[in-house]
Amino acid sequence: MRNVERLCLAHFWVAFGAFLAAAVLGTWQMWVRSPLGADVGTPGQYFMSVTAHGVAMGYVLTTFFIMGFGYFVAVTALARPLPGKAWAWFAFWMSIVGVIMTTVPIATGSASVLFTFYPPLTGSPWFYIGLVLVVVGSWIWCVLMIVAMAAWKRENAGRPVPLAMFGTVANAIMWLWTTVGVAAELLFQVIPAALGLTQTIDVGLARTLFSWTLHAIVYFWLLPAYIAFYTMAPRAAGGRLYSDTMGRLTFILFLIYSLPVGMHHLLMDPEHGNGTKFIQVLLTAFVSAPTLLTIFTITASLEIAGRLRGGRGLFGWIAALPWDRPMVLAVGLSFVMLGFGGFGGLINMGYGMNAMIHNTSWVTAHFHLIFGGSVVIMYFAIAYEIWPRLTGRGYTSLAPLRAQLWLWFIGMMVMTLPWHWLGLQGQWRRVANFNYADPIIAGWGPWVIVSFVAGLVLLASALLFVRNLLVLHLSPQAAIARPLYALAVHPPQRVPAALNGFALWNVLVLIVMALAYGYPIAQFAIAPSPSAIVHRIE
Amino acid sequence: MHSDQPSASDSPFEVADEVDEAALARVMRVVPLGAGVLAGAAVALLVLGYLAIYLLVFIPRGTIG
Amino acid sequence: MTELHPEMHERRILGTELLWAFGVGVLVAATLSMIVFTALTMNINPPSNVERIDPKALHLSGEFAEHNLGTTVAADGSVTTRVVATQFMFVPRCIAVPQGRRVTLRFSTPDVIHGLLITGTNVNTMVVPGYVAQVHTEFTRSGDLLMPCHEYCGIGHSEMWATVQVLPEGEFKPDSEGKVSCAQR
Amino acid sequence: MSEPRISEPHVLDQPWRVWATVTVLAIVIIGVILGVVVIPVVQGRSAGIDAYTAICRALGILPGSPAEPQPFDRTPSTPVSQVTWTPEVLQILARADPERGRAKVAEVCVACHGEQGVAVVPEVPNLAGQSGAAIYKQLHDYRTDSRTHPQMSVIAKALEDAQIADVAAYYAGQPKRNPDPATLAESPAAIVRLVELGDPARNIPPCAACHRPGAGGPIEAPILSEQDRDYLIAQLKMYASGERRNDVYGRMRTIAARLTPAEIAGLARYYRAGFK
Repeated sequence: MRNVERLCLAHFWVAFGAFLAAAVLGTWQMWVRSPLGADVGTPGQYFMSVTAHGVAMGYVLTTFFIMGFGYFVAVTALARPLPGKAWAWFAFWMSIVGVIMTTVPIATGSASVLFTFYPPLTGSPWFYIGLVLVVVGSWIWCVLMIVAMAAWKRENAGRPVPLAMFGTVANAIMWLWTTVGVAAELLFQVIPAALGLTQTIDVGLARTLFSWTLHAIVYFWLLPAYIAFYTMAPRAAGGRLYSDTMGRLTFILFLIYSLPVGMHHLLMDPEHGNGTKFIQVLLTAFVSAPTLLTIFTITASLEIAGRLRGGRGLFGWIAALPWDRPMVLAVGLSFVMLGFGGFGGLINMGYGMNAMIHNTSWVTAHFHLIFGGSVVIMYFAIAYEIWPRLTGRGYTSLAPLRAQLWLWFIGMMVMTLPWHWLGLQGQWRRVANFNYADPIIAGWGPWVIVSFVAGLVLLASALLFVRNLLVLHLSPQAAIARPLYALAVHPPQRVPAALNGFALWNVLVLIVMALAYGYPIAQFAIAPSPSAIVHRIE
Repeated sequence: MHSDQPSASDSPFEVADEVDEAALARVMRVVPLGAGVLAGAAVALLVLGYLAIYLLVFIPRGTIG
Repeated sequence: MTELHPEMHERRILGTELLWAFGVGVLVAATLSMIVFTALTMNINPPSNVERIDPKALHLSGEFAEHNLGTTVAADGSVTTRVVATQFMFVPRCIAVPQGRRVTLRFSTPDVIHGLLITGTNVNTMVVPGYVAQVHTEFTRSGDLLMPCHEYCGIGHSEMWATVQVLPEGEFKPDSEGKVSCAQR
Repeated sequence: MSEPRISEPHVLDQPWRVWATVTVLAIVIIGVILGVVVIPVVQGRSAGIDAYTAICRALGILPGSPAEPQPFDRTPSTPVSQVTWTPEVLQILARADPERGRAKVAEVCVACHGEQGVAVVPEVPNLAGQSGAAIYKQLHDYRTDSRTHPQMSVIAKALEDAQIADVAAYYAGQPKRNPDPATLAESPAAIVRLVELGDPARNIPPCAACHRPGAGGPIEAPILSEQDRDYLIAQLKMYASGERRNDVYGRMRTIAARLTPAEIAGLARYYRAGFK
């Protein structure tokens, strides 16, 4: 453990620094679009902020946190030093250069294309090249994770890989698979257009390639939360993991089913027929399988802990759980938000029903609840859990940690519930200033103010989070209280090769991707969409 | 928080936990029932909500094709 | 009670997981069957019309020429509304549609990606340069509705919206050329 | 705990490999059968569309929904402008030579537009530093009578595409004069708001959304800074009345019709000064 603390802390502080900046921007946006800030800021500033908020939360916070957490897991779960540490630092600095190259054009307003690009709108080439550097940096991390697991398996032939590492490598492999889409779009379509080498762009193909990445990237963000559910929550609650096999199966199901479903982001697009859209809806239904298995397995694990602490009756174990421990509190709050966010997703994937809420605040509420809520609150819990191990210091009191988690939960719920209601009424997305004089929009004003107030609560929570981590750096030295990773009810002795490696699953992913994306992409080779003129934003 | 000696590593193989096997066996006789009922009720509620919104909000707004 | 044989114990755990998976599978199947049922009986699909058109020459096309936009009632009584989504307005700015009758809405764009929804209805589609987006629906409630552009299309995105007047059967009267335009209110 | 007997992994692996592949393929095949065959064919039958057409429409090979007859339209094309920004046109603009343009300008344009692009008389627009694409479009519209002017129509008809591009490149290269700082301060807040925020209530986008270079708006949108005030007022009034109609899809006609005369005058004074 001794040689990666600085590496992990460097990644986490970049992640949480970007998170704090983006939280401030998010709150500013809520103010500007509410009746209170009707004349504040110009549309240019607003869309610059939306781009920065999306890039920081979606690309910087996530990628750096996942890389830092991966290095931590590779060292602690495998109990061996990290192979290729020099490469890890090289990947870190390359990603930092990438972030800077992305941030400068955003700040000068020459990349206000939002984090989803929207060709034929084209930003500064530095913006896209910066993102490519961050992705390449994360690819190096993926290779290091795979190499670490392979080395461990050589040294421990036949023994099951620790579940935490198995999940981390599943995440790395999924990330390698999914970045193929955005890399192809950037390298072959968007960057040549941004550099002026091409004057036109095939928008249908660009959107389809981006959709290849657009869904599995949210599972790339989500998997660390699931690793914490399976390998940290049971131990923190004082119980055992109900089933280790289900953990492995969940990560495998995520690998297979999160990749071929990206086109459900294009249900309302004119470049695909509804036959391929129905296949995507059916596959998306199976993406809910790993999540549904997880909520049962983890609730069962918590039930074990609750009953061991004296919980009686059908639900007595809930009250008996140690809710004073941040990890346990975070898992509870995360599951509540996962319920509401999952419900939003169920409606989104409703084939024809997607037309009811596509590109409305319902969708914004969905991904703020699932990513911003249940995943990011687990990022907090993971940070609180491993910070003592990284710094060798202990918390003097857990109260501020719990307060921060509660504030985040309350802020997220109060912000997003009105959005569901406004989304059903047709409130559309990415609006710099609403025309509150319009009778239909006037009714939304009070709810937007409610969401803005919740935004302030979230900002307070974000500030408190960074404060809690900083204070820990200055607290007194303390021995680590208890081991981190959970034991299963039946620790696995031997596990089929299929549940200990990814060879089989990579083949299956190749087959499923060919079946799901083969025809939709081939269609652009057979009959390309008429190209559109590039609209440069400088 | 109950503390034991700082472990060289946190790998699950090396460090047992303070869960007593007999107590675990007793608990395991009833365990997934509470979780099953709670999670099952939650998922059933979600699906009922989905069907309700499908029939009461989506369909009345007019067919779409 | 002594420790049961671990093998039987682990199989029981996986048994409960399988039971859970089956139960949840039934619920997920219920959601999918509602989708398939309404697709088969009420022709409900996401709007899908893969019809290519060159955005660079859209204003030269006949169908999407300036004077041909808006709502037209054809000889066979079918109602078709053509709208162009361009930076930063819908042309025409106000469209009139009948209540309770089948309507085909056709959208296209000469420049960047737009998108639209009509508040309170299921009309929703992306408008991608290179394609004609087509939505078939019927409007169940009359009144003035809002049709904003819901996809980022540039600095003027927030000001891009149109009005939809859903006219009851009596008020929806095409002129001599079959055109119906918004009542001035 | 006795050393666990490690059985060969591949023995346990066979069922996994079979079962996993079977379930994954089964799910995709069910999706294909339902989505591409059953639903389209059943929907097609209710709309009198044969099975083959319905399946092709579900796969996006034929246009239209499997459940609806496809409307057709034979309206003749009557465009308000013949300019289409195809790669070939952009290539002509890219390869335009300002030097050849200088010769043609000296021969034809200097009398009214001035050698540096500063108009000699107020009714004539300044062209110094104007966007090449904007000049190209207007000259092309004069040539195709999409826009008419006693002198310009005649002059434009004598120019080839390449010459139009050269002239455009020449004037685009001319340096813009610095705006008079005093005039900057005069613009009232309402006018600056129209330029920066637009007016959502009247559906008016910010002027800067198209007329600030690099805002990502339409390519042919001209740069308005340092235009003569009366010229701008005249053009906005012509758009409002519909007398000038070479703006594709009536974008400027729609906006100009909704501006009050005071706003038209205020905007003209703002752009006379050159925007920040």
